[in-house]
Amino acid sequence: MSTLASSATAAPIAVSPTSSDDSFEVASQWQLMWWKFTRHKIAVAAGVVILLLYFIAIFSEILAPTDPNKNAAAFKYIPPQGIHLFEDGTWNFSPHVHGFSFKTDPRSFRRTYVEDPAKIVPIGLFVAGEKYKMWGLFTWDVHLLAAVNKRDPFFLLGSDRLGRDNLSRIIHGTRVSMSIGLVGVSISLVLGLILGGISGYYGGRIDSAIQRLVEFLRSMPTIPLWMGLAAAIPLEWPPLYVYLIITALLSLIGWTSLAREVRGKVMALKGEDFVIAARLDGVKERKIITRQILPAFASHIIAVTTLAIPEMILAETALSFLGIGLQPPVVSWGVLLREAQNINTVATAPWLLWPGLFVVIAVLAFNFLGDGLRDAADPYS
Amino acid sequence: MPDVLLEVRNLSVHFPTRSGVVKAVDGLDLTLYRNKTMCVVGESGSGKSMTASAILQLLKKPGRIAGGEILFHHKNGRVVDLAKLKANSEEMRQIRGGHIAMIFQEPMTSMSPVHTIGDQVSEMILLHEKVSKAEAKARTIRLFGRVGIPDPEARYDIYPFMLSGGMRQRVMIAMALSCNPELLIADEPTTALDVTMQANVLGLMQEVQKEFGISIMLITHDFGVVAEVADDVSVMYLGRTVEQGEVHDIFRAPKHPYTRALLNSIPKLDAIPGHRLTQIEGMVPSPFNRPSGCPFQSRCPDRIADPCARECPELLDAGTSRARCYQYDPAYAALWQPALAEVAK
Amino acid sequence: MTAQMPIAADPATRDNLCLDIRDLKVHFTPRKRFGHKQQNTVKAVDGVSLAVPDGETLAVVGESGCGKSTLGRAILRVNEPTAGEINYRPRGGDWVDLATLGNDALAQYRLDLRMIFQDPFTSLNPRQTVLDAIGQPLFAHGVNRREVRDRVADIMGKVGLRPEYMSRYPHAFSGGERQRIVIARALVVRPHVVVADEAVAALDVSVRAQTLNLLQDLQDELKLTYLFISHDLSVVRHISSHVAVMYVGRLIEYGPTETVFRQPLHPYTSALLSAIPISSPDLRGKVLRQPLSGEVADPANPPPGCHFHPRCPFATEVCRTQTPATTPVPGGGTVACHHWAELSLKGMPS
Amino acid sequence: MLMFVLRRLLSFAVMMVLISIAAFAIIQLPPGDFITTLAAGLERSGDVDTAQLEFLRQRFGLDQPIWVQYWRWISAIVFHGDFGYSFMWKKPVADLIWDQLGFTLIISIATLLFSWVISFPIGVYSAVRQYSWGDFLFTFIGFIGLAVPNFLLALILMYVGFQYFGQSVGGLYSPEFQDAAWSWGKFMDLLAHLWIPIIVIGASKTAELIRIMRANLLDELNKPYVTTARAKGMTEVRMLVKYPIRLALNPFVSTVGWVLPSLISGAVIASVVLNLPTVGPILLNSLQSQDMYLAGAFILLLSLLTLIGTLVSDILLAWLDPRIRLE
Repeated sequence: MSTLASSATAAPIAVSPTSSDDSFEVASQWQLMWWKFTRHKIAVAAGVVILLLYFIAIFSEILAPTDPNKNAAAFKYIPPQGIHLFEDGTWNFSPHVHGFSFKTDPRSFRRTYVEDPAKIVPIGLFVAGEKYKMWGLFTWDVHLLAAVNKRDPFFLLGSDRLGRDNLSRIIHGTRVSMSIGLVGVSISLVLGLILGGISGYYGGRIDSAIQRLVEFLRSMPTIPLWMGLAAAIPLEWPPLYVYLIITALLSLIGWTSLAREVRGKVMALKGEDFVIAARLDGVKERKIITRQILPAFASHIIAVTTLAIPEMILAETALSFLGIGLQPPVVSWGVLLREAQNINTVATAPWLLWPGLFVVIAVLAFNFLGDGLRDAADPYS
Repeated sequence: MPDVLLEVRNLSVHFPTRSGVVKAVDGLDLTLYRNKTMCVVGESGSGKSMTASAILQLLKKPGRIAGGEILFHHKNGRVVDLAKLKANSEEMRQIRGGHIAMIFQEPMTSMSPVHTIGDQVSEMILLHEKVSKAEAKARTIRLFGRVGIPDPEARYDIYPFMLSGGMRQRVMIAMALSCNPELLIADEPTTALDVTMQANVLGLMQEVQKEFGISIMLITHDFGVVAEVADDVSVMYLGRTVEQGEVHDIFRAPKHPYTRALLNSIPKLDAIPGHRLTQIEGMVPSPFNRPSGCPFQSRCPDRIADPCARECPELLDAGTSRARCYQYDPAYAALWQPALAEVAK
Repeated sequence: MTAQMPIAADPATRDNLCLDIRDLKVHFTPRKRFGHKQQNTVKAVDGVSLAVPDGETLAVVGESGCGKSTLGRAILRVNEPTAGEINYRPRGGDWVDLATLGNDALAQYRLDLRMIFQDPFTSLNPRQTVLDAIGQPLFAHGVNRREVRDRVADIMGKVGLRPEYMSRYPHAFSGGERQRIVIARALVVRPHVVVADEAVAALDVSVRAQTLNLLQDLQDELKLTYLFISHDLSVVRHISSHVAVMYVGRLIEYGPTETVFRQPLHPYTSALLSAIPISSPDLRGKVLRQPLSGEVADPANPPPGCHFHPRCPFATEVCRTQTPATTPVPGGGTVACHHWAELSLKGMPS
Repeated sequence: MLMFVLRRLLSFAVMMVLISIAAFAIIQLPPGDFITTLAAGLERSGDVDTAQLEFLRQRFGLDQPIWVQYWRWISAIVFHGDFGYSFMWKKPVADLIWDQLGFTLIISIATLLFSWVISFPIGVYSAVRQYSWGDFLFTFIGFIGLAVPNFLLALILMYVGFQYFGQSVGGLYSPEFQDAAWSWGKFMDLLAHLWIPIIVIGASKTAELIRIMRANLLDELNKPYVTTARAKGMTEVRMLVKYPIRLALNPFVSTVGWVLPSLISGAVIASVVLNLPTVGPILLNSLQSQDMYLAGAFILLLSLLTLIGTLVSDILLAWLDPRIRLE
């Protein structure tokens, strides 16, 4: 009972209000957190990377050089081309890539492509190329960077077994993979907030029931469970349905960790003196939840949510890679990596592993960002 | 002439932080004598606990001793400067536990929750003395009995969480005494205890001091504890000793304005109930925002701008005790004469 | 079980009271968990009857686990009472039993009975400005923002905070200043009764005196009644007019502070008083200590009869089997001890 | 302690029942019953055995309500070890699963031990030498380990092995031992192949465990009992080993409860890429061809393994921590 003032109250940051530095005194919690977050350089950089990825996801039609599903039987397994800015041997600005000619190995009869400097494929910015329906709303044909002639081969990151452009596919895959993380986490968040909140706020029997459910779900080996559930999705369902169902499946299990966090925080907060004070002040229960309890752990939940997104992305990638997640023609990073399942394919076309790099970058960025947010969430430490 | 055991001279402990260096201890002087109890009193932020950790080089990172001497006088007359020793050197480890033992505020967290209390105490004996395990155990059980743990043999094998706070602090005392140290540093040993337990633990400490012939350095914020057990008192404010002297003198005639104000601000049982307490104005300044000159000047009722804003003097002879205040500097004392005369009337 | 007599049943003496608590019980029954043994009910407050004189300070003292905080919280209905009455008389109003009121009926009395918490760091929401914190009860009761500002500025001046700081956040203040904010929040609605739960325990010595003075000044100015819960007996002696001593959920002695401190009637009170550290080294050896052996009983599993009997030097057979009744004593107090009349106990050490 | 174990066993049993229901539900999820699917398949191939179909319908009570079907399924498993029939393999499921499960178990446990053995000292080092170069290096590697999906790691390893060392890294045996009887040579060959799946499956968990161990130990290092131990005059190493590391071990051990499930999950995916004879490929196959009794048996048994892992970790934790043991 007698916690006397020896060390506990010696908060080094509590500056006496006689100090002249007024910005600190009147800074709200969010401002303090923002200041603390910006000190975390890696997290800020990761935040920029994530914004960039979502930018790609939003404008993938424009950013992709061509239609991700455009087959070109003549250009199977084309290796990545390098961009040349000037006309060969001169300083005339004329951005282009080189075309290809075939070469057949006389012994194995395998066809290989050889870059042919004689064939010039002119490229340009904001070129009219393949038509697409922007956000499914209106038809357009402008591409940020594309071959001037849309029939020319232009494969910055190579092509796959059907001659589709790897880069365009990755860019479109970014939309699906990044959004699945976001949508999935949103569903988890709603479930986690509601169930965790109820569990922590009311306690008692409801709490034990929800806790048992959480324990149960957590003790299941997730991949076999997902596999079982995903495999039950009828093959003939439209891709959008499958996308939604897969997202729902991922969040069905993903919410448990969020619910635990929410429950812990709510439990601790509802007994906090300042919450009791609010109740005694006559503040309505609904306002106590929305004004006192929710804001007190919102920052923490944002951090935890950020850390949950990469897990969703990894899970989707894994399922799609196994062929029981998203199905073509939908492209996600996982669907793309499926093309690289066979070691022989990887050996001939290692550029098919490029989507993997995007997965790694996205997951890393979310983890760094989440860590930074978590540190910033408690501005007093 | 009493026998000096430990002398701290001009000790500084610094904590580098993002917002600047916090001088937790800033030019501290302290003298401890054999077989005496020295109480170090101060409020939060006074650096009293930091001083205790610094003596045994147990400062938490990034804290470090930035200057000064900590002279420990061995029985054979050899003097070691503990501030110069490496934190994990053989010699420092001999001192820890062997010559200077320490107990802490929170006896629950100060012990490992997964080791038995017997193990944690007898370990200390085994570390410092060449005895068999059985012997160490027997000694531990004897010590448990001495510090008033009922049924010590059975308690040897239990875990700290099975004991009450008062019992845990007894275990800590037994541990501290186990290698017959010359000095026991007790950092707020009774703060976490109820008043009846506090009385028991303080009583026990006084008993064992006589019995084992040790010195005690007791760190506290509570003048009641000081009145109970101290021989000497050292009052700290913002990392400095502002007054040091014999306990009766300090209570009868505090010399430093801070000591005086602090003693007056405590509700006393022999005072008239409900009387207005003499209060110290203002708050303890934050360590980032300490006043230049005398650290107490921002709250001092006797402040006279001219000398007080200058760099603080050393501990000066103030008659019955020594105080760090310009009032006792012969060069400035005259400035306070009219005010003192007023008080005398 | 021996019924505990309500202590202030006499209507004549009830006139100067504002709270009349009768046989209040707050029991916590741990929920039975499947596969676990049913744990004992913790009788945190077990049949306490207490009279709080209007406009004065009643201190509740005891060691940790004695139920003093729970008692304070039960009066404010933070902890729900299991049984008993909490009779309250508002200024110029009639007696009402707070224990039985529904939430809506209770709401109006929530402005009359307020609370000051122990830890100024946890009792303020770090996300609220000082204005929102102090003004919270006013906002909750629909006072418009302009008036709230005025009243907050007014009360901030009263507790010694500069009203200019009302748009700052708590992190900009030191512990002592935060406690002033907490006090201002309790007083901004001009309450009648304030429950102060260890209100100065977390404060530094030099700040404690300021806060105690402030509480006394405000009491005089605003005619407040304090229920002052504390473990610090010197502070209690300083501030209170009446004192109630609790031990393991029960009230064991009650009376005017001076009487209880000088002439305690319960052996526990006497032991508690003898444990107070002396105020001057000159008193060393002049004070007779009565060290208590053993530990405070576990409220989930208290000993039968008088809960204090295992530690009491005067315990007899009757103490081990029968709960002592609360008996009125000369001087307006009560005591719950079988042998109080035969004992001659020592008071405070000075 | 005994009460604790009994209580854990009880909740284990309850969990198992729930999981069996979940597994059964998954079997039931695909539209139509599997006999219809089977009949359709058989019709296409032309050898419809109506009598056999009818027998199966009877055997699994497909004309009965759902709970009866569940009861028949689970009681056959519990009382007779009969997991049903695989239509793809045309064999009883029980004849198909044990080898794969055995390998899954071996690989998962080997990976768990590997992860522990690697992450424990690294975690300790990172915490004790916080903010040192080594700490930064391990933290960085840890982040990479977290971010690379294990199948991608498998692909990269295979690619590197294929491209630069000219050898296949899949499988568990060299071709000459593939069908050989068990011998010392085969065992050594197994060990030689085992490390790749172990790295692939264990990389991300090792990274995670390093972070957990580091955080745990940093927590413990800040506790007052560490200061007490130093004040006793213990050497730093001895103090670290006896107190904070010992205490940080508790939460570390309890991680087995969720590390094991995710290792088993990871093994399923990695095995598909690395072509290992574990549950992975055959489970995937059975799911894709809706060979539901086989799939159900695997899901049930994998969950059982997981639960046993959790149970063991809880009991281990209770044994390590007197506060739980003596409750």
